[in-house]
Amino acid sequence: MPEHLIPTHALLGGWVAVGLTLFIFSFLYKDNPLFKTGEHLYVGVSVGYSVVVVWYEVFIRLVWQEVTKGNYEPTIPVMIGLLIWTRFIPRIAWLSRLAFAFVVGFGSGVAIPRIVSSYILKQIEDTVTPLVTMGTGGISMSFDLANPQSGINTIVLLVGVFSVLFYFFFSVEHRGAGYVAARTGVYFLMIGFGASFGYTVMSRMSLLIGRFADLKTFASAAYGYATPILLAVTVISLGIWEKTRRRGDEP
Amino acid sequence: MTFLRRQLPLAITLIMGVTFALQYYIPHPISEDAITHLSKWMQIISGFALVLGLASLFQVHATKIRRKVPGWGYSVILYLAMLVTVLVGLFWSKGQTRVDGLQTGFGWIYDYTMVPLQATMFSILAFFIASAAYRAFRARSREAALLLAAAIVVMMGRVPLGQFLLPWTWDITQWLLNVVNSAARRAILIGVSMGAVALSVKIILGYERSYLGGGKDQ
Amino acid sequence: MKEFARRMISIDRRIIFLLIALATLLPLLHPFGLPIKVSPEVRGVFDHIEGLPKGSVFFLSLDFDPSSKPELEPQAIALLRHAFRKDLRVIGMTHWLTGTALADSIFVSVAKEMGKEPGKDYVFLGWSPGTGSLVIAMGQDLYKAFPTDYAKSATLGMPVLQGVRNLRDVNYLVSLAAGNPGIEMWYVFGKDKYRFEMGGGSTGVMAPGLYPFLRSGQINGLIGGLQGAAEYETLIGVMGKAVAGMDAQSADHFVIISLVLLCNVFYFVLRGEKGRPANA
Amino acid sequence: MTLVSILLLVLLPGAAFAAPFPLTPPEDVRALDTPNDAGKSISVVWKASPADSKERRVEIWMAEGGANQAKLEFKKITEFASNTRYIKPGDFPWWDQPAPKGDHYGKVPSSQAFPIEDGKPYTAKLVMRAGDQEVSSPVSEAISRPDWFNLAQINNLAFVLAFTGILLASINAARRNPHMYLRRIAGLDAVEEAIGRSTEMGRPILYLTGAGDMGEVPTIAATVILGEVAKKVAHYDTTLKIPHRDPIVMAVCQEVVKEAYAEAGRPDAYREDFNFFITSDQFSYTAAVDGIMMREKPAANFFMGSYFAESLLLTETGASTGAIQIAGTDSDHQLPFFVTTCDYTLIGEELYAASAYLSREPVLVGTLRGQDFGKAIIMAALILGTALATLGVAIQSDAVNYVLDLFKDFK
Repeated sequence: MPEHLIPTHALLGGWVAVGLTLFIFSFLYKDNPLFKTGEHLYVGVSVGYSVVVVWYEVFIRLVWQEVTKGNYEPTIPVMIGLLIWTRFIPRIAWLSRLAFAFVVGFGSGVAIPRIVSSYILKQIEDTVTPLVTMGTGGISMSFDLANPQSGINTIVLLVGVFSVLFYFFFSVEHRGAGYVAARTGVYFLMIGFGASFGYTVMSRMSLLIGRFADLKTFASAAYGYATPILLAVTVISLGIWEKTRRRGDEP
Repeated sequence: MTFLRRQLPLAITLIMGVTFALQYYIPHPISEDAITHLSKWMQIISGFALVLGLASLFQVHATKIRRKVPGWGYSVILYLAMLVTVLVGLFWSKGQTRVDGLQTGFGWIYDYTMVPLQATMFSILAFFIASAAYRAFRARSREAALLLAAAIVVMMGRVPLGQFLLPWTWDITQWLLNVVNSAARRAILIGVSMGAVALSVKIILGYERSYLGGGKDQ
Repeated sequence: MKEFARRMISIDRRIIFLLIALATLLPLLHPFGLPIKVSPEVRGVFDHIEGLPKGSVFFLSLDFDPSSKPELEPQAIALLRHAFRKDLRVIGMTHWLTGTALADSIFVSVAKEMGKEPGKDYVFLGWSPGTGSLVIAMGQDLYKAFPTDYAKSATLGMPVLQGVRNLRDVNYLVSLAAGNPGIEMWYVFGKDKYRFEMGGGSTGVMAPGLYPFLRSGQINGLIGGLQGAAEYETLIGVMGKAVAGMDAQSADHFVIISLVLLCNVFYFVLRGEKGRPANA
Repeated sequence: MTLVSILLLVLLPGAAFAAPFPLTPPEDVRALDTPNDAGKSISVVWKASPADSKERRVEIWMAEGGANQAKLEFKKITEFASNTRYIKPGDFPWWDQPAPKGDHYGKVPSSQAFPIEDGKPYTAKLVMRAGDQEVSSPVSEAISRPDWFNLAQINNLAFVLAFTGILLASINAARRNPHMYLRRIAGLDAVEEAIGRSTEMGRPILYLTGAGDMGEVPTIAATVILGEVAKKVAHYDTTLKIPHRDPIVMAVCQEVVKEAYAEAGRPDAYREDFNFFITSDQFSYTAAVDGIMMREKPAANFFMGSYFAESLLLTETGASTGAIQIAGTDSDHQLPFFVTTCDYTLIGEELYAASAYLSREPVLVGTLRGQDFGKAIIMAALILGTALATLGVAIQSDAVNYVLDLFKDFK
């Protein structure tokens, strides 16, 4: 592939990206200065990025542009926002409490009915469904496990929700029937966690695949073999660091 | 003074909380207007709150550099990275990562440092999962055994090779996710939500005050 | 036997690191291309978009940042390709500050590929703070919440937003989420009140927790992780990064499953001994 | 879901034999102010008919002005198949429904083509059309008004108020009697065993308080449990190691441990260096703690509080050193890893319950109790509701909705 296809800034970018990726991967060997550098660079850049975005999106877009248009409403939240910042000045730091009270009060109030609606009532509503259906042949119950809405699955769901709720019920001893219910709850929980476990493994592997796919791209001739060259450099650096460190440790 | 410091914040929380909890049940335009304005305000206020978080990070590393604690050099790196990003972002690229389809300096920093760093940070967990799979994921109890069995079925059922070798894992995975997992998750959701409602109620009524933090006389 | 088990269980973990690296790398270099089966969850989202008439308003919220790029970027690309192919009007945004530029570049690159113009066929609003409050603000008045888009053009009067006053005028909304703020937040503060139809896509980590919402119809479809993205790519017939990664994913899962099984075999062999299998 | 299909089944024979029915206008047409809205909208309800079918279409026509006005200019607003827009169970609660379930309901919001203002009368009529034939219904008038309360959501409000009442009552009860009954958390017995084993082996105990700061519930729970652990450790001569990543949490933990030693009567055995600060960086902290585990081989590792991706790295190393590991967290994304790598795990709310059980702090105990009441109500609703819903299908009765609607989410 002709090299001139990749502009200089992208070429440089590719090398930087590969280098930083390998810095982070070096943690697999052990915690080391290359990794720490990468980690701190990451925090620094993301804080810097956030500052710039907040500046433009909040202070310019939502406040300054509105005020210059003659809409002075944003000055009220700006005042409250400034109160939050009094936290930096110990003598009047208590003023920030007024702002927090405002924000937290609003947040809590807004949350209550919405949580009840979406996370409690709606969930009960969907769990409480008839186990049987009325068809032409009279009442029947579906035992089709493949259909999540079938009668048998409705029972499984009901038993599951009930027993897990019971497991987290602290006012009675788990004895007798309670023991059975709580154990059932634990088994449901464990299968649920198992599914999460499988999915989390899947997720992490996907991330690795994504990184390797990028490294593969940058390993091409068009990028000047960035990946293999920088890999060698990283390994050698780690070797040197290990040597100097040992020497430093011994005396 | 104590009124201003102690009772007034609690009163504000109470009024705001009750008002905006009730707002939900009131469809009248006046109530709609109130939430429209307030939500817009909150948008701006959260911008200020974000700065608070960033600033505290700033402080932590400033202290490290000042006291020259071991590893303070990394804090310097952090500062430099931040400074360069802010300067490039504010003064050179004017907050734009792209102008007329062309990458700006700010965009370059984002694409070639932040993206690979952040993406790689969590991809190393893949390696640790592998090593933990070999050394730590043991069926040490009946519960753990059940968990691992479910996990293995899901791991098989969710990838093409598993579906190809053992097609039944697909069906079982679907059932586990849609029925058993849904049940467990739903119960957890209901439980956690009750906790969240209880916390909100306690905040509004002044039983819970840790969010006020800061300053003395707590 | 026990001696062997003891020695096996205490091998250097870097050997396992190497194993997983190879299992990822080799299929990427030499894919074997297994067929991908589509689940009803993913089909839910696809079918809904497929059924939308031309010019419908499709809202795509990319609620993630670069740390979940490998999983959610392919989902976003596949959804956008589908929406643009169906000539929907697309509105994009993100609730994740550090994901803003990434979300923008996804929109720009897919739009370019499909010959779509900003302002006319789609708009990327960018990021704004507030999460739940922001959704309420958009539900009441989109133009107050986002006076300008990410490229700093005024949103009011944009051809793509014609007839759109607030979230009530959105026909379908999909949130691709790596955590909170994401799908649940969009439901609680958005769909619950403003009544648009909604679907979701998420990282694998999040996906199992979203099934209660899928069951109750609070979301009408769910794209889970890279596998979900691969299924969507299969549905629209344009293979991308997700399908390309599935072979490596298969290999990785098999390595992990084998490791877990081995680990437990050794554990049971050693369990009879006094104390626990110690010392790595 | 199923009720809908039953409804359709009942109505389907009608649809199948639609042709023989003569074309009649929709019956009992009634215009009304759309319930529970912000105004600027009128709704129309009418009776379902066995003649409703896909081929017969209903059109809503609206006009400005009252029904008795001399000249009304009707405009066609919308049209749809006559066998759609039924009121289904779940659309409206029984205490606030514009028409019985099974009837038709159509909403006409204000639009550019037909703006609706509050306080002015509007008149509606329905036209039934089949092919080129059409018949019109009598007209009906309504005035749109914004509403001050959404009656459909009164069950939501009732739930909030009842739960608040229960919560406050429980907290007050707990203030009077902080030792009210809570079941013993099984995981706490494991704590005892772990400490005993450490003493036997003469190795230290490692205790982590998680990634959160002092404002987070799981971190607070972690410090409460630390107090209990420290009290037990103080009785033996075992070393505690508590590495920190947040200076404020460290300061709190120092106090907690000191107090626990004093309470156990061993203030002399307390050492300031039980608690020590490492770093706030996630992975560097993890690497350092892993180092401690490898070098000092603690006999027991405790992981309490909130955790992120580092959980796996910590517990894996701990498992490989053969330590007893006990975890307690509400970070649900990490729970699967804790369960498989630790000997005992306090799952989610169990962590809060453990801290309430140990501290006997009235607000904690009362909250736990209040939530238990709430859960009991929900569990009862689940069982009774399913039984009733099933019964409703079996005896073909809508009467069960009087109870079922109480636990539905209406808009």
